[in-house]
Amino acid sequence: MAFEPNIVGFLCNWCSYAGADLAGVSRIQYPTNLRVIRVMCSGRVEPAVVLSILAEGADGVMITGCHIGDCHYIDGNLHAKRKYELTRRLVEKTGLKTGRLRLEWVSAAEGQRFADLVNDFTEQIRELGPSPLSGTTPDLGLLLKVRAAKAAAEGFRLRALVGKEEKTVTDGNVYGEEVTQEEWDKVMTESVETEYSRHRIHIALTEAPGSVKELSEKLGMGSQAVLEHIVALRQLGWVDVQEIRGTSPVYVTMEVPQ
Amino acid sequence: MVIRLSSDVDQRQVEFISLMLQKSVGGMHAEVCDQCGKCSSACPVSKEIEGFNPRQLIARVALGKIDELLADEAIWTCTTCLKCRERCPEEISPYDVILVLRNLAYRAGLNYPGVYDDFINGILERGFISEPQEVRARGGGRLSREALGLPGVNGPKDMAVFRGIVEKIIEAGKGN
Amino acid sequence: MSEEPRIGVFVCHCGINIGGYVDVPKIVEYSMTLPDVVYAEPNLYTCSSDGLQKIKEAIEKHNLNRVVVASCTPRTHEPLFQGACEEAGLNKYLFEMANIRDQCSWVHMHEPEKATQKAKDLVRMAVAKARLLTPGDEPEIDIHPTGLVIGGGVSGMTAALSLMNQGFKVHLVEKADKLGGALNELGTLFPTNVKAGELLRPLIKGVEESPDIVVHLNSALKEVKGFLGNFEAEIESKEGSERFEVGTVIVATGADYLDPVGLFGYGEVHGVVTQLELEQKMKEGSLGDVKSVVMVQCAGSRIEERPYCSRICCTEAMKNASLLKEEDPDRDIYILYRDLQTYGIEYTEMEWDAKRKGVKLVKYDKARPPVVTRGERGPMVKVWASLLNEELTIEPDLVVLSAPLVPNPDNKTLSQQLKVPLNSDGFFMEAHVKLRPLDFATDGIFVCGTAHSPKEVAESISQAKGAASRAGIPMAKGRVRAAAITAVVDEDRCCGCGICIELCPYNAITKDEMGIARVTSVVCKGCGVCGASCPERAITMRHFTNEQLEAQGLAALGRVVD
Amino acid sequence: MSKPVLVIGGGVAGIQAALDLADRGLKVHLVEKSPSIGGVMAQLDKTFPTMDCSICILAPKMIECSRHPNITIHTLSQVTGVSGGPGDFKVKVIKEPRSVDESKCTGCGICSEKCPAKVKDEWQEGLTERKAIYIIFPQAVPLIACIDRDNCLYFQKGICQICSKVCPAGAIDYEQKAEEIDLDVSSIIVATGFQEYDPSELGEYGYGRFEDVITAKEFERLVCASGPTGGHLNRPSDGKIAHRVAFVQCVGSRSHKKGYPYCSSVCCMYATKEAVLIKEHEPASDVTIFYMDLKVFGQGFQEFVDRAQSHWGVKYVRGRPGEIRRNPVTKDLTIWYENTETGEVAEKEVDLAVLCTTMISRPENKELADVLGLELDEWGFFESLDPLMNPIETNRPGIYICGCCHGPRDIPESVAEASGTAACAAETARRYGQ
Repeated sequence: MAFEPNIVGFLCNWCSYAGADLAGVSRIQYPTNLRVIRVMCSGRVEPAVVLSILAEGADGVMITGCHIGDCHYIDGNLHAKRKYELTRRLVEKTGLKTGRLRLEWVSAAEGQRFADLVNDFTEQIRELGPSPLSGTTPDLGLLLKVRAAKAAAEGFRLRALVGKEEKTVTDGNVYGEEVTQEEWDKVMTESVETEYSRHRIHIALTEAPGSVKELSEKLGMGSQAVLEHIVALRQLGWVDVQEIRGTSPVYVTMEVPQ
Repeated sequence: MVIRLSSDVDQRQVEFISLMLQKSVGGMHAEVCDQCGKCSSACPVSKEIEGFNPRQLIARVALGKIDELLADEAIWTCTTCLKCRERCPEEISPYDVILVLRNLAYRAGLNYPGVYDDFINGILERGFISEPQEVRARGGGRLSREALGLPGVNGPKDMAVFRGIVEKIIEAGKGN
Repeated sequence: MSEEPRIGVFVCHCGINIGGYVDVPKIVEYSMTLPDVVYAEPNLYTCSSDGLQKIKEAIEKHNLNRVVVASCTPRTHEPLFQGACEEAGLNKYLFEMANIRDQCSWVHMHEPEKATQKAKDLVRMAVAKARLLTPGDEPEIDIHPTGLVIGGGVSGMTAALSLMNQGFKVHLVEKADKLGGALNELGTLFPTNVKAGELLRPLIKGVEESPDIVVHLNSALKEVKGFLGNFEAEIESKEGSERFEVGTVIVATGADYLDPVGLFGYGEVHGVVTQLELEQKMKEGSLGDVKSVVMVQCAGSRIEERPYCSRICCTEAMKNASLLKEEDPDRDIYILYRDLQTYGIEYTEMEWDAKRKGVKLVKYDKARPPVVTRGERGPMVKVWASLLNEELTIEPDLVVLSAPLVPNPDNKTLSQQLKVPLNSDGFFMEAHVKLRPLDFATDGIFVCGTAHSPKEVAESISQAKGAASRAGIPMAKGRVRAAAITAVVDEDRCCGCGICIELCPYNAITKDEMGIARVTSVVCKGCGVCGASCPERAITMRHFTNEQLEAQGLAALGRVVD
Repeated sequence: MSKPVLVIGGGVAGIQAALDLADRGLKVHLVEKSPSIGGVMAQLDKTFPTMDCSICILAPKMIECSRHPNITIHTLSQVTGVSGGPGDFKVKVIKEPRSVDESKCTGCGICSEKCPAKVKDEWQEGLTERKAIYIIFPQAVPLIACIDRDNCLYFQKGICQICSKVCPAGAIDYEQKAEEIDLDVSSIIVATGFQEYDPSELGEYGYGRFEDVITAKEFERLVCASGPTGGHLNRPSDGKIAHRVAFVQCVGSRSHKKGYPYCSSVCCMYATKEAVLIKEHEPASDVTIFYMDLKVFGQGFQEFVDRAQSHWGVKYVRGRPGEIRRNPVTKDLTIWYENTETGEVAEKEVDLAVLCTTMISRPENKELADVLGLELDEWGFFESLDPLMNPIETNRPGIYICGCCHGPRDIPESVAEASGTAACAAETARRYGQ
């Protein structure tokens, strides 16, 4: 049987959902692969939710909002863009193809455009093939990576950074200094790397306690980097030393109270 | 091709004529023309001959460019089919304006196409512009007036009297 | 939620719109297999009064506490079905829709099997969400029966008088030292050529004499807090600041004329003035011996920098040209235009009137605009008359530029204070271009007159009355119900970082004395941007929770989580 | 408790006025001549310049009217008598028989399906047929069938009665009589709208002789997904898809000789919208708008035209075509025009020509004006008390006007004015209340 992608779409209520309705009213035909979730604003779609759906095996996730300038909530779509960018960065980290993600603007009048997008995106996903996380035998290694990405997206640091991004890049930082998008992107790149790696380690340790060397091999991460993250994770109280095996300490995750 | 002004035209006469024209054309509301182009797009001449455009002609009248128009050969190009008057969404008639312009150009002693002399000569010689001709029937044949049961065409009874009258008309037209 | 969900699913045939392409009985059968679904039925038209009756009966008979309708789009039909739920005593937020028409039967007409499969998925998603729904409550807000009108021009005064006549108190704030606004500068007004002062006088008198209208001259808005029904405004003047409570706000701050420096010789060539300056000269009788005038339309509008048309200038030019001709029929008057914007019955008539009086119209092309330079005895205008295909040179006594209306420079501050948007031109942007021309997206704030876009006096007056009607509605009711789809903060998790406050487009979040974020739910519009950004995930979006979205997403992938 | 307000006309202006008043707690009687509220806006496909689907944004308001506890909708009704003054008008309304019991009909449509009598569908601008018992359009409010007695076999010949036999609700009532309703209201809002100019008298454009010369309103139905062709641009003569389309502006407007001298205010923009719709259907289409002055005076209009030109490639030619001719074999049309900006006189062959006809007043305004004691202007539109200072008031205190019944205007202006009249009515209700 031909591959029929499972695609989940988050559509903002005011423009994109209306655009999809228009495609309907206009009887514009498009592939049946999209399943729509209505949200009030595209800016409401959290990277963590998208990653969670990807982890469950969605072949593609599409987010659509009002065109820039048309947002019913003034600038929710700008935030959607920032959030989408974080999701994309995290997906890139995991090795899952970023082509499985898409952010687009569709107005209430663009029924045809909506249909074209569904067509195009479905085609794109068809070419990428089924998600390695779909079906009855998902790629477990990749799954752990996506879970780490999801955990990173749920964490304080990345969320706070994305929350501040729009204002900082347009109005400058709290000292009134200008911060360019490039400077900001650098900070984001570093932070995504750090957070993702830490959650990778944290998840690995939840699976089984291990030493720096074991972790380094298991995760394909430099041992120096692993050690630095372990130090940070210990400070956060997320991991601790379980025992000393030979000369190397073996780390274990700590349960953190909610 | 612009008809040249005759050498001895008095500029003041042209100005006087311009005023006359503005007054006479004023009744036709040239100034309220919307310049929509419906006249020119319906005009069979505009389509074929570049430089003839009833809309622009009205625009020039509205801007008071009469002397320029009097000297323009374009005013002699109109076939007087009246479509412009018919189509105009207002009460403007480029056709009537053109007739006035032609008359004034003649009064001003400006040149006019030679064909008008042929017309006049025809009238002076025969009493009409040209001999009656046979008409083409839908089936392809030609029909004469007789065949159609129409009476024959006769010239003026007394050619000399007729000529005298016509010459008087021509003189009056010159405005002297 | 202590009660176990008992879900009823209603699948609509929509005549043949759904039933013709999707196997409705199969969907009904399938629905019954989904967790917590205790009842399912097909309807020919679920939205008919018969269909609604069936929902109500089923709620009662099967003791349903959740309802899912699989039919068309919630954008048009959700309120209808929610109404039926409410009539049967079920909270309307315990209702969910699956759009199997617009997103399924209509767009997959040639693939009935796949369409049926997708419809099943959509119903499964809706049920997954329905299981997690919680009742919502719509708080009632008391509305303070006082209006705030910002701007004391013709629009602001008209709005204030109407509010007063509707029985409300009004605060009218004007930044200048007198009422009247832009009309104070104008001479006569089209289409009736009434003197601006004659129009203003009764308005000013009415406003000043009304005991219910408090006029604040030389004043500016300093701050507005609160929300529909309960705004607290602070205004500032030389005498100090003053605070008062109002229920609604009308923005009527008007617009300015562009100062066309550098355009068409203005400020460089003697004898080049604006239409406004011409009006003043005519008003003062100081025009002098002007025998010829060239008016240039679109002097600063309909260009890349300022793309919009200023709407009033063509008719204004026609009016002034006619008046100049009436004064002295021998005057030569040219109007150089791009497209005449005289429209409707009265304004087209003004164009005819000017033309009949002998005003000459010359169309120019945007690409070859007129050039105004210093001539031998005054300004010299060279214009490519595109309809004649030739260049005209005119040496008038006076060149009059029809400069456009531009946004009031205060708009930016005001838009930030009120948290209402401006469009790309800098004018205030209404909630919906077609059907909500006087409302802002923010409840309780309205706009009228040239603050919104260039418009003539007559239209500003009708708009001002319209804005007064819109503002009067909640005040007449006294109490209104707010939406239930709002953000809610988990106080234990909030760390007080303030990101949500920065992101909220409606000023709906504030910090309390403990530094914890508080959502003023009646102001919240439920976009959810705050919740999606909260670093501590302390904000839940009611009716669109992460759990609900994830459950829908999982259901879309065929996973049903018990 | 204040007396109710009467709103005459159930188009977008009447609907807005009614909702504004009802929302503030006043009772409203909304009187509509046709079987459904909605007016012309319900017939439009999209609205400029945002391209919002017209019925999609209007239908929720129509539904709101029908569900509003303060609004009573009287369809098929006309005002025939008014006496009294502000605060206390006595109004007579005649309600024509629908021949269907409103309380029983569910709008299922089975009657129309089975009815054998076919009639030109006015709502679809005559581009298709309806039955003698019919629901005027799918989103009609109220969604109730109606018998067109002039075309019903039972009423004309005493035979048939099929509808009565098939109606599952037993709602058919052939015996229904016209009903006279007396209303006691504090003020009256007139929002009776406009109608489209019939361009048949402009022989040079061939409307009425050439099937593919259509009016803009007919085009709205042709391009609408809920129209007779399902939104496909099948031209009426032979069903061929129209790829080359010309729009002719100022048909019946800006003319003292034939038609009306005023500019109809909205045609340039609706033509632009319709042109863009064609391009949205098929970007390779060749679409030309022949105009005189591009009226771009509203918010976002210039930008919309710019976009139509630069993004969609809609062509604008300044010039009012002189004639439209037809090739009898191919049915293709030839537009004779002058590009007045170049002086070039040329011909253009198209598949479809759309005449952008002017808005004109409704002929029944005359009678209504007599009933209401209002003045009409030269063109049959209701006259304002003062076009500058009192644009929505009339010569009779307590009676207000909004929307296109007092001249051409676009939707937002009609809606804003409707709210304005609601304010006037609310003021009147208060002044004379209690």
